[in-house]
Amino acid sequence: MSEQRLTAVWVQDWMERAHAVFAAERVALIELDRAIGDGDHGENMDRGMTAVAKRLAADAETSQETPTPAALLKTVATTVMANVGGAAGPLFGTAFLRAAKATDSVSAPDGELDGHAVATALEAALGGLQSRGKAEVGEKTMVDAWAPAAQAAREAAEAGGDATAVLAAAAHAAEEGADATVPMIATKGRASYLGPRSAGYRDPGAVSTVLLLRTATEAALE
Amino acid sequence: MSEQRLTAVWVQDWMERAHAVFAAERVALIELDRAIGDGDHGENMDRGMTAVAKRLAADAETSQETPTPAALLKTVATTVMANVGGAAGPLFGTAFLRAAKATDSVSAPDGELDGHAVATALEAALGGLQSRGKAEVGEKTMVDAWAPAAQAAREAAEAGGDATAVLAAAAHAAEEGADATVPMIATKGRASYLGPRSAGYRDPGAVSTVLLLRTATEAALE
Amino acid sequence: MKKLINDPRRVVADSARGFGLAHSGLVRVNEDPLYIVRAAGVTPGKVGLVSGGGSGHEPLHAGFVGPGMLDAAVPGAMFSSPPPMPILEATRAVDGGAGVVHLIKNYTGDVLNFEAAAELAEAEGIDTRSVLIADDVALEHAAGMTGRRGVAGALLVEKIAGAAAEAGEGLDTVARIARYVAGQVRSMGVALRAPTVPHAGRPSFDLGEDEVEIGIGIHGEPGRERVRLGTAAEITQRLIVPVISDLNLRNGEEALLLVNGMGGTPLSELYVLYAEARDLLDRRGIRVIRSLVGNFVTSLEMQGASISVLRMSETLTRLWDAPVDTVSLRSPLR
Amino acid sequence: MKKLINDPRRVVADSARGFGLAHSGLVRVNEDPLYIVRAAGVTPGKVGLVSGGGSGHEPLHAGFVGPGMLDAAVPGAMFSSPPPMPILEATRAVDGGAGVVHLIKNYTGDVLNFEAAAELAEAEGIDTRSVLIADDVALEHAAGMTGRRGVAGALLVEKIAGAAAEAGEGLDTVARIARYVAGQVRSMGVALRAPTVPHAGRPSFDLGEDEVEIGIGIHGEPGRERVRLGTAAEITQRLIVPVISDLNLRNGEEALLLVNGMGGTPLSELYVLYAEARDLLDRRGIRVIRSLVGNFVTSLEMQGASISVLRMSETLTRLWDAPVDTVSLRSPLR
Ligand SMILES: Nc1ncnc2c1ncn2[C@@H]1O[C@H](COP(=O)(O)OP(=O)(O)O)[C@@H](O)[C@H]1O
Ligand SMILES: Nc1ncnc2c1ncn2[C@@H]1O[C@H](COP(=O)(O)OP(=O)(O)O)[C@@H](O)[C@H]1O
Ligand SMILES: [Mg+2]
Ligand SMILES: [Mg+2]
Ligand SMILES: [Mg+2]
Ligand SMILES: [Mg+2]
Repeated sequence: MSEQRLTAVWVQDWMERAHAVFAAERVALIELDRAIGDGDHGENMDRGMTAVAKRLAADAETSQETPTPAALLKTVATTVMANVGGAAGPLFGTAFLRAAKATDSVSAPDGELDGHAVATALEAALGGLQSRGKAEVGEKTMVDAWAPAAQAAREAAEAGGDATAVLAAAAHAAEEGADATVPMIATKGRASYLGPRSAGYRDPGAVSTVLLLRTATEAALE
Repeated sequence: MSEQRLTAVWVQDWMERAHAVFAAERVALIELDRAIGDGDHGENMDRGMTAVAKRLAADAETSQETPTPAALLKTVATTVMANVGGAAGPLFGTAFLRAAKATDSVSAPDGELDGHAVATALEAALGGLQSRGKAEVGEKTMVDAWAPAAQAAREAAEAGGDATAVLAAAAHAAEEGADATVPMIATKGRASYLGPRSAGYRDPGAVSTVLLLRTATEAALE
Repeated sequence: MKKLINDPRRVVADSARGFGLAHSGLVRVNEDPLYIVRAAGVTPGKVGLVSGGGSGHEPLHAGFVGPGMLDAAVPGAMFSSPPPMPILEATRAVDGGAGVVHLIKNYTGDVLNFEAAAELAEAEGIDTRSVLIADDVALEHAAGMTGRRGVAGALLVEKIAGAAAEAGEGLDTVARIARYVAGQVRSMGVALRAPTVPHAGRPSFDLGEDEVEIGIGIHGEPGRERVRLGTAAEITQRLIVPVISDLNLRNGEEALLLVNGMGGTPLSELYVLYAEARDLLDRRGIRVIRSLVGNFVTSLEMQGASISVLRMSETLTRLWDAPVDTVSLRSPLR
Repeated sequence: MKKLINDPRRVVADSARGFGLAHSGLVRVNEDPLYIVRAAGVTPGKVGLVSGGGSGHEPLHAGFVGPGMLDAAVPGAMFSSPPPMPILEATRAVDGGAGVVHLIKNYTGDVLNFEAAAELAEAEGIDTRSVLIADDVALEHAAGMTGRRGVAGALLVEKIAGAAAEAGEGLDTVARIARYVAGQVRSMGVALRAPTVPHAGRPSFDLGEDEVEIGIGIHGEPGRERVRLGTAAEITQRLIVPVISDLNLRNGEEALLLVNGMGGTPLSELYVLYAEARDLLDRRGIRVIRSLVGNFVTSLEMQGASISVLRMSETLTRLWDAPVDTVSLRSPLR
């Protein structure tokens, strides 16, 4: 049993890393979206994560007390919602919002997160984006990364993994889930317009999910 | 002193040849005009000469008596004027019209043309297109082919050349005149917009003049 | 990439500023968050009409803000739905107490962002209704799928719903009319050359020198099939036959015919298509009683066009003929 | 070449037919020889206004036929002036006994063909006046040269002369006003990508991936210089500074600003240019009191734009604001 707990510093570190990664992967994500969508996904995510990083940095400057992870995740949620646009904006925004709400109720009294809390947060995120987007597994969307990620996170937590281990399991499962979207024929989102021609490409939103979970893990490893 | 006289058959033969030549040179003339104009000269001339050939053929079918060369040239003039469009339409149209009028007064009683009559016709054509277009020699227009052609025609006639010889001299001079347009900087017509950049290309209207005079010569040789 | 812009990320903002300056008698541009409303302000007691979506489809929607049509337009980033906040603020700005109708082209992003905005508006006590526009027959309907896209038909819904709102109809009636129009219009498009989204920097898709994409979307999303470029008559046939068969339009019925340019097609070609479409409808006994030809719902500089047919009725004709005064559509329409 | 056409040689005819079918309430198309007149027919006692020229610049001129603007438009082949006969027939068709003004863009072909038509019309007893439009400052004036081209300024001359004719002014007055407007407007354009003339089958000129042609004509004729594509602000500066200095427009004067698309430029980019132009004029104290932004005088699908400035006066403003009802320009203009 690990004692590791994730704090607000983890959220800040996570978002800085995510900001850097989405800037670096901007063009690659645009290319993925260009293949089966409208080519803006990298631009949307880059714009959104830039706004998030800026907002968190500004908040850190001005605020006196240390925030809870949940409070920061809520700020991330509204900033993503307000700046990403497209389909990804409300989907990731809702995911962050539900994660924030969930951690608020399951985290330790100081607001810090253990493995179980992380798993709960990821499950809530998945629930949120499914309630918005109405997609099931197998429709070639970000759900195909989030769903296995949430499940792997729960399993890791049940097995006694600490927060980092839980995130690592989630990121790994998301990666497999994103790869699994390649042969799928999309039935939700813009890629669905392609019908059978959507097969053969990874879903951009699923890849972004991987990037988010991977940076979350890296931040937790620090 | 030659006895050769040009008849209505010559005009018909000339126009059939011109029709064929402008169809064949359509793209080349478009390319010339594309370089220093708007790329339609070949299209304009081809459209016009097709209309002329059609009109002369139709007239030949229906009319009972043999027309004079002057009458045919007048039909050519109005058909060119009505179908070529652009700058070349009214210019060549006026040239043919004045040539028709001039031959009417200088040709033999039966309307047939000797060398002198041909030279007079070419001078009249030049006068016509200069009165319309206001261009002088050296402005990189069809005048740079017509002017030496008319002069060479007159010299050949004075030297006793027959109609074919006069036309051949005119065509040859026109060719040299067209070549001489290459280094010129245009000051009239669309090419003038290019200023110094118009140098280095043959003027399309001058090249069309060569084609007209060359086919006239070939028809006379028959 | 060759564009008359200052910075790929500033195009939408710069352009909106120019739009506001050029048409200050008709519209007011709120720069942050970005939305466009009528210069005359809110009309008390009138149902407000808001539309929006990704930019790059100009004049849609900002060009259709004004008396007789929209009250507000909310432009997102290029080809990206705007987030909920500007939609919410535009909704607030045009609520004259009679509620607000959201006209939404059926794209996941637009649907989700408008949905979120509507929830927030309702929470503030603004009555809202949402109308989905999904007129693109390139895609088949199927339960559980994202479904058909909203394309050029949006313009017709905006005009006719706008006339109903202007005439003082209530919230539910305006929404019902808008839904009715959305249900009576079908469209299909073709692309000859892809647009280039400023932030992407290169064409959205690649087409061979003699290939066209039939059933193209307005973001360069692919459609039904790639075929060899044929004559205007052949292309028209491929576009309009699915439209009228999906609409089940029959001999003797009346229709509005819209030939819409995608931005990079000469107007002369749109009229060539119009003539072909008209011939085809004539042959089938469908009476075209109203027409519109031009670049209205575009896809940046995409070369291509779409054909839309709206089944007309007496009511729709009356509403279509009602006065409209916007930057890009002005009565009399004929 | 990728075009929505049936046959390169039939584009103009097919397109005109579609135009007539789509707008039968407003115009009538005479197919042979080809010209377009108002559906309402000739107005007795009113001065007739005829314009025309090569096709490929749509909506110019046919889109501007209607009350308050032109009486007839005469489209030639693509980029080629029409011959005298259709001009003559259009002139006959619109002569209401008060004479006819020919509005001619200054191209050798147009000048010569309209000149021939006017001679024939005069011979028939129709009083005619010719007005040359030569607003393109890309070229320098010089005695004995063909001189400046007529470009987007044509639209402004047509609108204002149209208002004067509609108001019942006599032949000489309408011609004088048209000449006055032609003398107070200057324009300059830029091309980013060449158009393809249907019968030529390939682009009219070649530009490098980062080159633009400053001072482009509307037939793809070259202009002043080729430079690297800069920002919209830089391009605007290059276009508008020669325009206002040639016009000698000073601090405190009033102007109309027209940003005209060449056919293949997204509307959003035109508004970006508009914003830049407006800033520049503002800084110089020139008051833009009227504006127009859109694709009005195009060059097929050429990517590019032009900026025109018209020095305004009370009379011109009044005539500009007068009602107009054409397919492509409809009041209120704002
Ligand atoms: N209904 C949906 N449920 C879950 N995810 C979806 C849904 N629709 C689209 N997505 C995700 O959104 C991604 C595209 O986002 P983005 O390109 O930013 O927005 P847009 O499609 O509006 O351009 C897709 O790759 C997919 O993962
Ligand atoms: N003022 C003029 N006088 C004589 N010839 C002229 C004049 N202006 C133009 N041309 C001739 O017209 C030719 C171009 O004809 P064309 O391409 O058919 O018409 P446009 O220039 O209207 O497109 C030029 O090559 C030139 O020879
Ligand atoms: Mg996308
Ligand atoms: Mg030419
Ligand atoms: Mg998008
Ligand atoms: Mg020409």
